[in-house]
Amino acid sequence: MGKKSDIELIVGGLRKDKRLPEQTREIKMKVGNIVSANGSAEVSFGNTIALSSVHGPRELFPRHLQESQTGILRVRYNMAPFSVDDRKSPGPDRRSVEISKVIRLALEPAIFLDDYPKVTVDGFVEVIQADGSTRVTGINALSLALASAGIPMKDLVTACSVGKINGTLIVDLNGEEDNNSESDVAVAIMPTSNLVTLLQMDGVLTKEELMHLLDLAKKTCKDIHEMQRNVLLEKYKGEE
Amino acid sequence: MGKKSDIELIVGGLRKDKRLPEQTREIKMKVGNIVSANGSAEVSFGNTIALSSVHGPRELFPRHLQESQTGILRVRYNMAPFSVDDRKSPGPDRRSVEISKVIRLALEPAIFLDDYPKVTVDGFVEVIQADGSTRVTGINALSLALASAGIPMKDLVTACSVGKINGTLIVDLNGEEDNNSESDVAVAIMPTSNLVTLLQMDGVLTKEELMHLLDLAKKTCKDIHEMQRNVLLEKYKGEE
Amino acid sequence: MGKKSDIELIVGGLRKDKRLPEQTREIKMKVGNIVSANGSAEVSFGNTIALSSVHGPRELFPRHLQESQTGILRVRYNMAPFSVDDRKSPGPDRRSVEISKVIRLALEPAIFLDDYPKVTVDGFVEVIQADGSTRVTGINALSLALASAGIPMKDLVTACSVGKINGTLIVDLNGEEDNNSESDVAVAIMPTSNLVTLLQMDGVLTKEELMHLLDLAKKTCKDIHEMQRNVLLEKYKGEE
Amino acid sequence: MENFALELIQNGKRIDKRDFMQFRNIEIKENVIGKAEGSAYVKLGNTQVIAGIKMGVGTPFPDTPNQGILSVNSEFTPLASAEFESGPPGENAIELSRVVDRGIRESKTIEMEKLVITAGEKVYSVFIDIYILDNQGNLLDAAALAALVALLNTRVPKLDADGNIVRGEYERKLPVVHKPITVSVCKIGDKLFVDPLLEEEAVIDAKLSIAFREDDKICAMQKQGIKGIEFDALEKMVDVALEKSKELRKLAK
Amino acid sequence: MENFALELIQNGKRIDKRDFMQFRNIEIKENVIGKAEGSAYVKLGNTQVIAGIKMGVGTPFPDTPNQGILSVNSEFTPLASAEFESGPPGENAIELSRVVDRGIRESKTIEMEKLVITAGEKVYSVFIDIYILDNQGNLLDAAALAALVALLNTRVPKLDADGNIVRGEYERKLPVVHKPITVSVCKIGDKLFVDPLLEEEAVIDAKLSIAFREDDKICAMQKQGIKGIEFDALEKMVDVALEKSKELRKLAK
Amino acid sequence: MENFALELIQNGKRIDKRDFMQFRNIEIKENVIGKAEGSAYVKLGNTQVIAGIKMGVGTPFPDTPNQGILSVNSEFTPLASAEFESGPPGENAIELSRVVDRGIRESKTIEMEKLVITAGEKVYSVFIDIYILDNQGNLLDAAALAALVALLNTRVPKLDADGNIVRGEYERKLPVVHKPITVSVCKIGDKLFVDPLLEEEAVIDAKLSIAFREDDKICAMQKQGIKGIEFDALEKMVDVALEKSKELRKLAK
Repeated sequence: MGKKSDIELIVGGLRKDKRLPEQTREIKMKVGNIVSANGSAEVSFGNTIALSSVHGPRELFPRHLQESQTGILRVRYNMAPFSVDDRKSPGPDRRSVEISKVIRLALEPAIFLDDYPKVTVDGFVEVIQADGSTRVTGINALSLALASAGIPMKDLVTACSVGKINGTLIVDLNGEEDNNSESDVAVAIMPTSNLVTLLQMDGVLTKEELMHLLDLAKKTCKDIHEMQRNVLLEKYKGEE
Repeated sequence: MGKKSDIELIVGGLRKDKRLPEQTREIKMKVGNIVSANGSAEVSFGNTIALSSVHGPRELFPRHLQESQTGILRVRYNMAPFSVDDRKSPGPDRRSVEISKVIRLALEPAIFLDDYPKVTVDGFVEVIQADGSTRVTGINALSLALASAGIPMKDLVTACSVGKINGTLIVDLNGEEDNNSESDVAVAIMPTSNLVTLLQMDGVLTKEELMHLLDLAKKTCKDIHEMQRNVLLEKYKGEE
Repeated sequence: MGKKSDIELIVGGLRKDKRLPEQTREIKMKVGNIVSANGSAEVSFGNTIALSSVHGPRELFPRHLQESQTGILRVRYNMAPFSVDDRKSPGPDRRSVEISKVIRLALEPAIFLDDYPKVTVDGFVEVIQADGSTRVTGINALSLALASAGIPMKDLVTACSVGKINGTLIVDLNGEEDNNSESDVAVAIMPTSNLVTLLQMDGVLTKEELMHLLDLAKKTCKDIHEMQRNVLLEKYKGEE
Repeated sequence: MENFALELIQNGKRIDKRDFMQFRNIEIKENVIGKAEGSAYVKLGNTQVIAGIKMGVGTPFPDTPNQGILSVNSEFTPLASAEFESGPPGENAIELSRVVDRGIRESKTIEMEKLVITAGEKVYSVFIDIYILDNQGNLLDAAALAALVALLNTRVPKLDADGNIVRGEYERKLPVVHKPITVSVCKIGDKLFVDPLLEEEAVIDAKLSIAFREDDKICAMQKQGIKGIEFDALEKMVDVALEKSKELRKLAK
Repeated sequence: MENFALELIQNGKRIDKRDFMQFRNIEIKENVIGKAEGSAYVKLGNTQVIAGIKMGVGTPFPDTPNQGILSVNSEFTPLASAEFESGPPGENAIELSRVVDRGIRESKTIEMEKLVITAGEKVYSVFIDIYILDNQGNLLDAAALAALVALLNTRVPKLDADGNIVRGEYERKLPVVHKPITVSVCKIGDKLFVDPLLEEEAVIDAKLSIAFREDDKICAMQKQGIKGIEFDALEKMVDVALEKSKELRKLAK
Repeated sequence: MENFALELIQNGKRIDKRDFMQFRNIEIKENVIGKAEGSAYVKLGNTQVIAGIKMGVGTPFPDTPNQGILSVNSEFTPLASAEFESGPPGENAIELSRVVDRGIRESKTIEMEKLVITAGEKVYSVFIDIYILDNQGNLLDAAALAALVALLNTRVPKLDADGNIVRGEYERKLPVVHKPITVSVCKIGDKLFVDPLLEEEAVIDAKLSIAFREDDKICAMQKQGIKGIEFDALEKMVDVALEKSKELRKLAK
């Protein structure tokens, strides 16, 4: 971030991929794409593609990790070796461990597993192509996968990235923008209850800029939430 | 394989170590060589030396891996650091993980552990000198070790390698032949019931060549089986 | 050791840090410095600083490691990345695994856990600055931490290093002396019962030199033991 | 379900009514990963696999100074099955990688000599990563097919003046000169069949996977399963695999 | 104890009688590790942390040939808590490292351009190791403060003619040009408070950690905790953190 | 069996009727591994050990630019005992390696200065791998003996024009100038004895392992066991070890 903020990312009011500052890339959503899982989804924001599946509720081993009063959520976020320019060697790194944790924390407030003591719900996010905003794409996918698995949820979780490039506040950073941003912020929201469940910020911002960005994130998430609802409704319709 | 198949490996009908195409190297077998184990054996094919021992049947931990109806076989194949030209750093690699699996599959059909629920039989193969055909040497050794441990067996398992060098079909590849072969094939057989329990092939062969090689393997295994029986008989005689 | 024993480490009867051959560096001791632990201590010998804490007695997992008749002691010795000249990458290495074992063996004879079946007492030693004699500093610290945790002990354990530099027998080697010594010896003693519970020696010594060094170690440990007792007494006084 | 699968097979039938010699429907998408130098998605029934090819620049192995480097890796992602766990590849993932690797390497599918940049010093490396997305049986055949299709659409990236890869620019196609196809033939008693479902895999006696080149030469074999195979049956299994390989090869353009 | 902490907070009180906006007593010792190029010990109530800085010489990353290397690592040593286990860093230790890292890196605290020895070839590396000695709550604020104080007293070691580090000799101070301070604001219901005790951390709804530079610009944020935060509350939390950051910064000379 | 061993020792006897100061029968075979530069098989009673020496070419450590590299590793193969598990070396295997290493390194057994190819740049490395094949007690004495015998028959491989090792061709013997012998003396109450059986090791109070050079100088010591040792007993144990070391050294030609 900010390494080369002298790069021209906005020309004539448009971003290099012709988007307006507050415009997301094309968003696609699918659910039920993995039949071996209890729930699954695929979400793409432009060239960023995240697959998600959920296994469980299922018994947790080893037993001494079980919680007697509630089920637990476990999350793994991972990037495919071919998802980036230079092949990423397989296996978790520090970045993916942190992101796995914050994705879990982003989803936990929305699900309730009190009726499932001693079990685990395992959520997996695989980024098969990475062009910025992978964690928020993954959260949108995992939220759909949890819902399609029938996990009890108070609300969906909807996420997007916002940030600042060339002094302009923008929505949905792609890879090049992320690498050259003055700041990027990842936000997840429970859209019905209007609660923020993920908030991570990098770079340098004034408080006013931050507040404006949170507003942009809120608005953007409303639209994404609408898409999530529609894709779930379609699925249930299809099942009737 | 096939990297330098222009190397002359057969001259005047003889291989570089003076063997005929269908001739094995000198084979030596010993059982009971490791007193700390329930069963053990040492088998060498020329300069390839494999030691094997069996611990068990013994209780399997952690318990959630136990099978309630049957005992299980676990196998580890490993090469000593000094067994090869350039020191091999200790620990499993992808090759040894695969070979451990195929050795286990080669032996499983011959043993029955139905009377041993919840237990494991652990078989170990250590190659202390490697000059080609290490996995089949290891299978012959582990088969003897299992028998000498008193594990119930329907049949012994007998193994050898066959292959093609300089256009000629041969038996029992040594290291140099293996590295320069057009194809090599590892075969394990239950000699009494005439069932193939290991079959792995590398390189390029016609179907006819493959069938001819399987025939050679069958014949060769008959001879090796005879030696296995004799070494076991001698051991039991010695124990009377 | 002995690599550059031509380096002048003793001039005019004094070591480079102005000590006499049989003199230790300044020793400091503290107990109860870590409130989150059941017992804790900090011990420094000159620039060598070891922190120690004890958690337990506590239940041992996984359960199949529990001893039904007695509690067990587990020890981890570790060096901080910034404790040495060139940053040490975190995590155990072969040296720390061996030292963890010998520290455990040095303490085990002094504690009795027969009244604590199935539990573990976990002792941790963290060297935050290393200037020679880290393992004996750690033993002194862990001994205090165990005592302050209320673990039943027959005796304290007291430790020091002795060795030979430039032909002279010395006490309490610092880092430079250790690196250039002809021999170094680590000794731990149960001072009341006069039993040696740690004895490791490196370098080249005659038997007579060894016996002399053991004598020096015994005397030195008497003094250190006195300090250990005092710091514990003070702590108990403070608690009344 | 598994006992049901077994009973059906013994009676000459299959859960999904397929013929014993019939593959499930195969859907192939090429170039699904724009970031990769080559890629393919294969859906075989409900089994889903992606193969992605990344190319890099590296030092050749000392014993093959005049060849590029090939590496095959597979990830049984926990997406794909409740049985797959996070962590380093298990024995099944390693075995699959190695059998796919042998099918490509031994068949001399890629002209590795044409991947040399400076002999003995600098060569292209080809990483084939096989990503299992959904496991509903017969992973190996799907994976080998995905790898081949991905290789066929792989482009060699350009190098800049310093010899570093310029991402997104390509100088030529990867030199692929053979089309090895792997077919796994399953056996229960005296019944032989191809393209097993997950439920069928659970009850097979044995499986023989065979890779054939387009000249009908065998270039890799691997036996799996809990029982031995009669010598007679082996030949039949090879024949079946050869026949089916011709059919599948038509899909790899 | 935890329920007690919760009840108290809900009634506007705390276990140790502090005001909601009050930090525990802070003790700072500088240069506690002579072997390190910089170091600081921070005691925040009973929470104890050491930050040690080691400098080395390395190769710059290809995409930043004109910058030194920064690496932040933290060890939740098992000394510090019965909950901390031996072994590689867990997710909490990794998260803490990465948040501290971002606070320093994104704020451009260190002039990384001034750590180049030979552009594109050789640069200084700065390793910040955060060692948790006793965990009684609010590790992140203590760790970030220790890291900053340690950086402020870090000296750049001399190089010999061969470009190797001469231990114990220094040529200048590390070029540190900003003073980022991290403050974590906790939330239970509509109550906000700072510097949580361990018992309080166990019952919070959410925590928002914010790093501010001395120009009051935000340079890192991380939300934690089991519940979501209302948008209104976010702004209040930012305000609280900003105010407290000014207070803490006075301690980092 | 273990209680039986203990009772016998206390009554001045041993399971296998040996004298307290008597080693079991020792069988040594040299050059058992043709692929290795040196090797030895030692059978001490039923304890079996192989030491294999591989030589390589490497970069010297910065602090010893004019010396070759020595590395000792031991594998407690699961062949050898139901107690030994697969996986990285445990603490006992690591301790054994390190005690053998010190016995060889500190005694200056190998003239490491004669293993330099180009000072500061290229040296020979000597890898000693100790392979435990059957554990029936007293591994350390057997391992140290096998390592010494293997070193004594080790040949330094030739280098080709490029400085790479030519396998199977040798230029000279490894320069071995001392013969350190390790003897472990066991203690139960006031009884001292050597060469413990596995059953005896399970009941000893303490064990002191001492390495002596042929000039009777001590070059390594390691105390093991669950109890402390009286100062008086220490001296007796050293005397016993010295005497037995002379006897064992005759076997290492």
